[in-house]
Amino acid sequence: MSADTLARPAQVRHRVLPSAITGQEYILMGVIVLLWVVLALATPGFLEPYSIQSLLWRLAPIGIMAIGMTVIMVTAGIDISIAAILMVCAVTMGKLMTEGGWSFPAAIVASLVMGAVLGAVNGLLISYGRVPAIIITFGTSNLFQFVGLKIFNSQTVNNLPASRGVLGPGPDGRILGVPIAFLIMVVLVALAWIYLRHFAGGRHFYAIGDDQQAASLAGVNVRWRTFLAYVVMGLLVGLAAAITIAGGTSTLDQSVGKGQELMVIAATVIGGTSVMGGRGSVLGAVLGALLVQTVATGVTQLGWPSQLSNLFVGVFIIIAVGADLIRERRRKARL
Amino acid sequence: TRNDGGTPTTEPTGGATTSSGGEAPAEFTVAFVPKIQGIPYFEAMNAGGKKAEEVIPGLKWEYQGPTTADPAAQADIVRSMIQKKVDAIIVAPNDPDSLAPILQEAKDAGIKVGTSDTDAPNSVREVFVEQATGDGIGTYTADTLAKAMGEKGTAVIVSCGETAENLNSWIKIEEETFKTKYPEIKLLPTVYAGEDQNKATQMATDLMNANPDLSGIIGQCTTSAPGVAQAVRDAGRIGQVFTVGVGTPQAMLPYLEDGSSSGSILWNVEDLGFLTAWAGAQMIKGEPFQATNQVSDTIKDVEFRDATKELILGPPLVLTKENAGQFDY
Amino acid sequence: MTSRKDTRERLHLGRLLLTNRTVLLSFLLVLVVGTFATLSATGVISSGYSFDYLAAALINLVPLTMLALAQLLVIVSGKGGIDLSVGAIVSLAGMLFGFMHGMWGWPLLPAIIATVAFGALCGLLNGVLVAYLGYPPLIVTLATYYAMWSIALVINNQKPINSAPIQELYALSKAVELPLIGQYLPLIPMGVFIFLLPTVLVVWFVMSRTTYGRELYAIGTNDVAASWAGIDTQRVRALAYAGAGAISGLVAVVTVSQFASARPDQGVSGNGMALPAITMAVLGGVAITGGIGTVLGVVLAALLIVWLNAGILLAFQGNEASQLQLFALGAVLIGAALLNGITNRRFSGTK
Amino acid sequence: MPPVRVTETTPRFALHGLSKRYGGVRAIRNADFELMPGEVHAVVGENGAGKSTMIKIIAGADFADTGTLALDGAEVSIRSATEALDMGIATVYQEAQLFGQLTVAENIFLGREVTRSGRIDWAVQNQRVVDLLESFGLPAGFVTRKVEELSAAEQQQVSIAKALSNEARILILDEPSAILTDAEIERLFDAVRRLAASGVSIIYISHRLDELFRIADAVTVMRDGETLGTFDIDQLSVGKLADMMVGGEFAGSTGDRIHEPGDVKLSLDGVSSGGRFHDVSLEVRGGEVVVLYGLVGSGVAEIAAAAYGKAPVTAGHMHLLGRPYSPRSAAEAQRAGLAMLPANRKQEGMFSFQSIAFNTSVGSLDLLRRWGILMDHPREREVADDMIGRLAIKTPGRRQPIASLSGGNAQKVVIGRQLVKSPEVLVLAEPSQGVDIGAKDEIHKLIDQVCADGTAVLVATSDLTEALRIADRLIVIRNGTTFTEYPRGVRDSTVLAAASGALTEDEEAELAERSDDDER
Ligand SMILES: Nc1ncnc2c1ncn2[C@@H]1O[C@H](COP(=O)(O)OP(=O)(O)OP(=O)(O)O)[C@@H](O)[C@H]1O
Ligand SMILES: Nc1ncnc2c1ncn2[C@@H]1O[C@H](COP(=O)(O)OP(=O)(O)OP(=O)(O)O)[C@@H](O)[C@H]1O
Ligand SMILES: [Mg+2]
Ligand SMILES: [Mg+2]
Repeated sequence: MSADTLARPAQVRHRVLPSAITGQEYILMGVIVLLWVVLALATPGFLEPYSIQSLLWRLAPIGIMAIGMTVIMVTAGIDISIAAILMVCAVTMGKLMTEGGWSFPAAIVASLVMGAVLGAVNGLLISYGRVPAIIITFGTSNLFQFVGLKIFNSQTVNNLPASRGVLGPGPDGRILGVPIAFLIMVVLVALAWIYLRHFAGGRHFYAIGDDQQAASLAGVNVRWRTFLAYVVMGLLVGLAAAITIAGGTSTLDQSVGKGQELMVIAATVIGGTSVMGGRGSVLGAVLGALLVQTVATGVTQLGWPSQLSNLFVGVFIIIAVGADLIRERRRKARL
Repeated sequence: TRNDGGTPTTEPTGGATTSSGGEAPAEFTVAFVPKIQGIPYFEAMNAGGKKAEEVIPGLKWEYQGPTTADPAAQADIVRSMIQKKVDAIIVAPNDPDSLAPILQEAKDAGIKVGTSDTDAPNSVREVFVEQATGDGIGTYTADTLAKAMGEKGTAVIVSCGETAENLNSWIKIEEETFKTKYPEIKLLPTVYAGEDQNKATQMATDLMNANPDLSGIIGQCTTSAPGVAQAVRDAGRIGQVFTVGVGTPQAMLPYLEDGSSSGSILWNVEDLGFLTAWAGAQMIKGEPFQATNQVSDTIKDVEFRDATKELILGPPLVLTKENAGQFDY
Repeated sequence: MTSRKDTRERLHLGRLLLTNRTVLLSFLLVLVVGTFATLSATGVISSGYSFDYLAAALINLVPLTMLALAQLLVIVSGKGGIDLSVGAIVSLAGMLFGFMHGMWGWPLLPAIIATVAFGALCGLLNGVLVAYLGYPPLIVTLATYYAMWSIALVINNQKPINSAPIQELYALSKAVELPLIGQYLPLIPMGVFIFLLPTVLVVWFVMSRTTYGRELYAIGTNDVAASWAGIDTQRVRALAYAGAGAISGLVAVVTVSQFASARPDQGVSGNGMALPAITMAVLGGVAITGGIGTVLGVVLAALLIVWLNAGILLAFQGNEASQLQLFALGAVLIGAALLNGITNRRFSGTK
Repeated sequence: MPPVRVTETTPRFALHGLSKRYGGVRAIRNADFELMPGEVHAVVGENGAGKSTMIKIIAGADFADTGTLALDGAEVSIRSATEALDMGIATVYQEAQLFGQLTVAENIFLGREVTRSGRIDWAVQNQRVVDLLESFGLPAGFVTRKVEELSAAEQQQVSIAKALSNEARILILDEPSAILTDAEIERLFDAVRRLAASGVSIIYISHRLDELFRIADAVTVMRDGETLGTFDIDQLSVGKLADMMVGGEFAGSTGDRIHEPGDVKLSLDGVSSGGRFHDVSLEVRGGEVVVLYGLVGSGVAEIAAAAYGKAPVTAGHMHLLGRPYSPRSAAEAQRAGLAMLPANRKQEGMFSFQSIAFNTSVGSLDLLRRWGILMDHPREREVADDMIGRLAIKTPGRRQPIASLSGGNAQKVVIGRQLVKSPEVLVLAEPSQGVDIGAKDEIHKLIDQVCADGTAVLVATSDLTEALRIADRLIVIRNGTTFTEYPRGVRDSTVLAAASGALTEDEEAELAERSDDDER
């Protein structure tokens, strides 16, 4: 550290934190842009408005859940049960709207509450039971599925009201041509980004994932924060459930949400969040989600077998995390 | 919810001991194992089976399905049915070949074995209860779509499970029909969305975006039929892109009404359930199927093809916005 | 009045039950089988919960236990060891087996060996990424899960392979009578003898009777200390993943024969095979933090769940049975994990 | 002994009749301590004398069994670290408590961020950190650097800055200088002096006696959990201080041991390892115990690790049994005939929840291997039982988990692991760290035994008593290189003074003379 790197206080005032966008995120943006260019050239319709609109809409539920997953992973946790939570929230909404006559907005509130309650179950067991999150959420995943199936009661929920379209990909769900669901996601990402970066509580999540004991010594309420992370996850899943219902058919069946947990985890780790905790950003997670969705869309639009998209997801995970590992190693070597 | 029926023939329960016809036991159980529980299609079959319970003396109808469309989970259920010593097991296999061995075991245990909805042709099943002939379904979907499209343009089939025997046989007929009857319609390679509505919607959306000239989509199963219609509705291309599918009435009704679905084909699923139960009962009683069978007041003239041991419910039921509302599933 | 010694012994027994997973699982196993058998014998539930049924249900035990043992290897190796890709390896290796035996006409034995070897290779890929390149296991195996799942589906255009040689393989899964004493026992699925028992024995042998097993426990207990003790931690860890892959390859053969067809989605359909396998391992007392876990515990856990599930299917009718299986699995897993957490804190004599 | 200091004003902080037991260990027996406003008060004592325990009690991280605490003359009880902080007592522990992924500024303010309407006010917070860092001569750019990107010394300075940022009235520094360079120490001193001038009282723990004369106003000496007294710094010298610390307790030979050194078994020739140590040359012969003694951070541990292939050698040569030797892993070193006891028992030595037998055999699996793969269990049992007997390990049996043993017994197991193969060269790092006096004695006897069997023993230690007791030759390491060598029987204060640095030539000569006198 030579003397000329001594920054004057004035400069420090401007650059208050490490750069707002990480290397991982720049790489992801580059890859996504590249993919978009390739797809635009290779398929006639990729850049058509509706193609982009539906891509952005699809991004919304995964992106919203990836926010929560990022927070959880930053605290060195994980949540395998989100697919099951999504199912419970969705069927709750569906039943309330069709049988209870609730309006769509009221049902969304119910879904959020349901999500938060299930998240709280996870949070309680993990922070107070002191059992690894992966084990607890494996278990609750089964329990929540049971609850969801019970509510479904072996029937589908039919005739979901058309009012759900406001969060769907269709014309009802757009403002100035942009899907509302996507806008909600953008707002949430921005809020989460600001909170995690600029609020004490947000920074405490990172401190917990970094060194739980030291965080506790520094006066961070580790249990409460851990609990909170899972409750927030549940809330976000509740919202994702509303968007999923909005874009689905007028019939809801019990397969809703299947496989989403691994997709969300994939998006989150592609975005540069470490499963070991202490590191991660919601911006990266959303970019990861966008990458995954772009690949899925691209594969279908190119007319390739749709099952190939998972191969690309796998390869992207290895490359993204590998790039991160290499950067980490370089930095350590520099010391 | 305990099982107080299905006791073996040696210990007849209650007062219903007097045997009515031939050597049939006074009380007997027909077990049906669907591909998956909780979807309207199979739940409607269950409802039909329950109706048969009331009509056919001595019949006990048992319905048990896995929570995921997984052959292994189906095999477990069949195994427990064998153990419960039911008198007949009828399966709608997720994967025809996967269930052949366990069906053999059932037969070895002296249980009558059949398939319904989806066949397992290489198995020891004694009857396949078929909803309609594959011809009937495949030609209807192809013809209806072609008519809506004006007999030209590009079309695609959005199917479900890659290995589903019935869907694949219908697809074969559809491809055949387009090739011979509608040479001006170009058919894109079939895509598979699993038993997942949302995925069917997304794939249909992507295919529409990638192929601006796409004007026809077939939703091959009861989950993809509303899925593809929803995609057309969301894209705001009702009237430009036409869909037909194999869908259940309640699920299809909104789409038939707004025109995003040009037609849906099905059969009376409850009747199929009833017929399945009846077929099980016939097998247990040892009464052979006739060339045409009178099953109930409403299910008449059911054809039995001896060569293939197929029991065919009848011609498919074409759902329109007028009649779809009459069904409660 | 009970003497003081009695009380002490009872306390001791209770403590053993709570702290020793093997004892707890054995107790639960007896409880579950006893309950269902009694209910069945007294006619409360259908009379089928017999030895025959328990024996027939063992067919599920074969792939489940084998994959749980695969998890045992990687979880014991520590550093967040876990393998989400086992189901995908089963799918992919199963397709390969289908090609070799079902389409290219390879004889059975070479085909099985090649399938196992291929599984080991897939596992080794995981292992190298984890041990030598430092990837977190969860991430690596999530990635290879997606990749191999995808390849298995496209490799034969989503079609299963069920040619005659494959269909004949069902003979490998048939229930058989044991020689000599067999007439007094129920028929037991053959897979138990030709696949499961050998795997259990081999894994047990490797874990408890070889120096490699010792090294594996060592790296899982304390990676740093193991390297100070002169153990090649990277090699040992990579081999654990290769072993898990090899077992998955063998499971591919098991499932292909059991279902008489090589399905591209056999390891990933439904909830997939990986999550139940991990659940079984954890329930069997394998510590997710590494270094702890026994073959006996895993086998007992799998047996418990298989017979519990079988009982639930008999006791409950209709859709409820399958739903209750989910509940039972979740409740048992969380219960065992919480109990472990509490008892470890209460009874552990370590500082 | 110089006169104990007398003061009139009320002390900022005082403790009297303090005692603290950890099970059987009496960490503090009867300590008295008074801290005046605005003074820099050093606490010195050998390893294990009770210094850290005393400051932990002051900082609220641990609790006394008996004794009274008084702040500004009023009796207080301190029940938690937070309470201590509220009273204005800030502490920098021996082990840094930092978050690698967070920036320096965040680390310093974690848990008490400067916020404005909920949001962290980075401008204000960073400005305060910049000012703070400046007083340490750290670049302002550090504010936004992640802590994991800093060197260990820089992290240490951040820890100190964090403590200083608390606006404390009492600042406790537990061995802050151990890993700092001279220039960094200089800046630390500047900061300390400035604080003292502004009225903050500072407790300063250090093993580097020389530096105390430049920073401390008063010194309290501790020995075996007792405070010997508090002295004005002007009345002391390094020599006098060292004398008091060891307190006449002669730590010489363990008896009439006469080792006949054999051939050279291990030699290091101008060996360097990155920034860890440099130009180290030494040789160890069969049947002799060579001790490397140095303060924590002097490089002793790293030199031993390099001999075992656990630290890279960037220059120089090593020879083992006459052959060139450059191990790249522990396994290679073992094959060549060298075994090593790691310094950190918990992290590098113990397989906590595994049995004693496991812990004994795990270092020699190749020896216990039959037919290429089999584990020879009977032989393992034999080896374990043999070790339990030979090292007198107090345990119900070999199946006990090692974590259930006391520190001393656990240490014996880990040492036993290194003996299974009967290595040609045995390297022991901190062989008796954290074990009590009885166990220590047994370990030392064991070292003698091993040595008598013809093994070359190299001990790396920062425990002076131990060094003097077991060494045939004692090499002092200072600032990462070999400083001087003493024969057996050297006086303790001589070695201590040499290792803790900055002896004038006169002083060194004087000490050497005195040790000669003692020998006669
Ligand atoms: N938590 C503990 N449990 C048991 N014994 C302890 C504990 N903490 C300290 N001791 C013992 O108390 C005694 C005093 O230890 P302390 O850490 O205070 O010494 P110190 O003077 O700080 O030594 P050093 O110079 O090595 O830091 C030692 O014998 C030590 O082993
Ligand atoms: N953090 C702690 N707080 C309180 N007591 C402790 C703590 N750590 C250890 N002890 C207790 O202090 C006692 C001494 O532990 P230690 O490990 O020093 O063994 P020991 O008696 O010194 O044996 P050895 O002679 O083998 O070193 C034990 O009873 C232990 O339970
Ligand atoms: Mg100390
Ligand atoms: Mg001790």
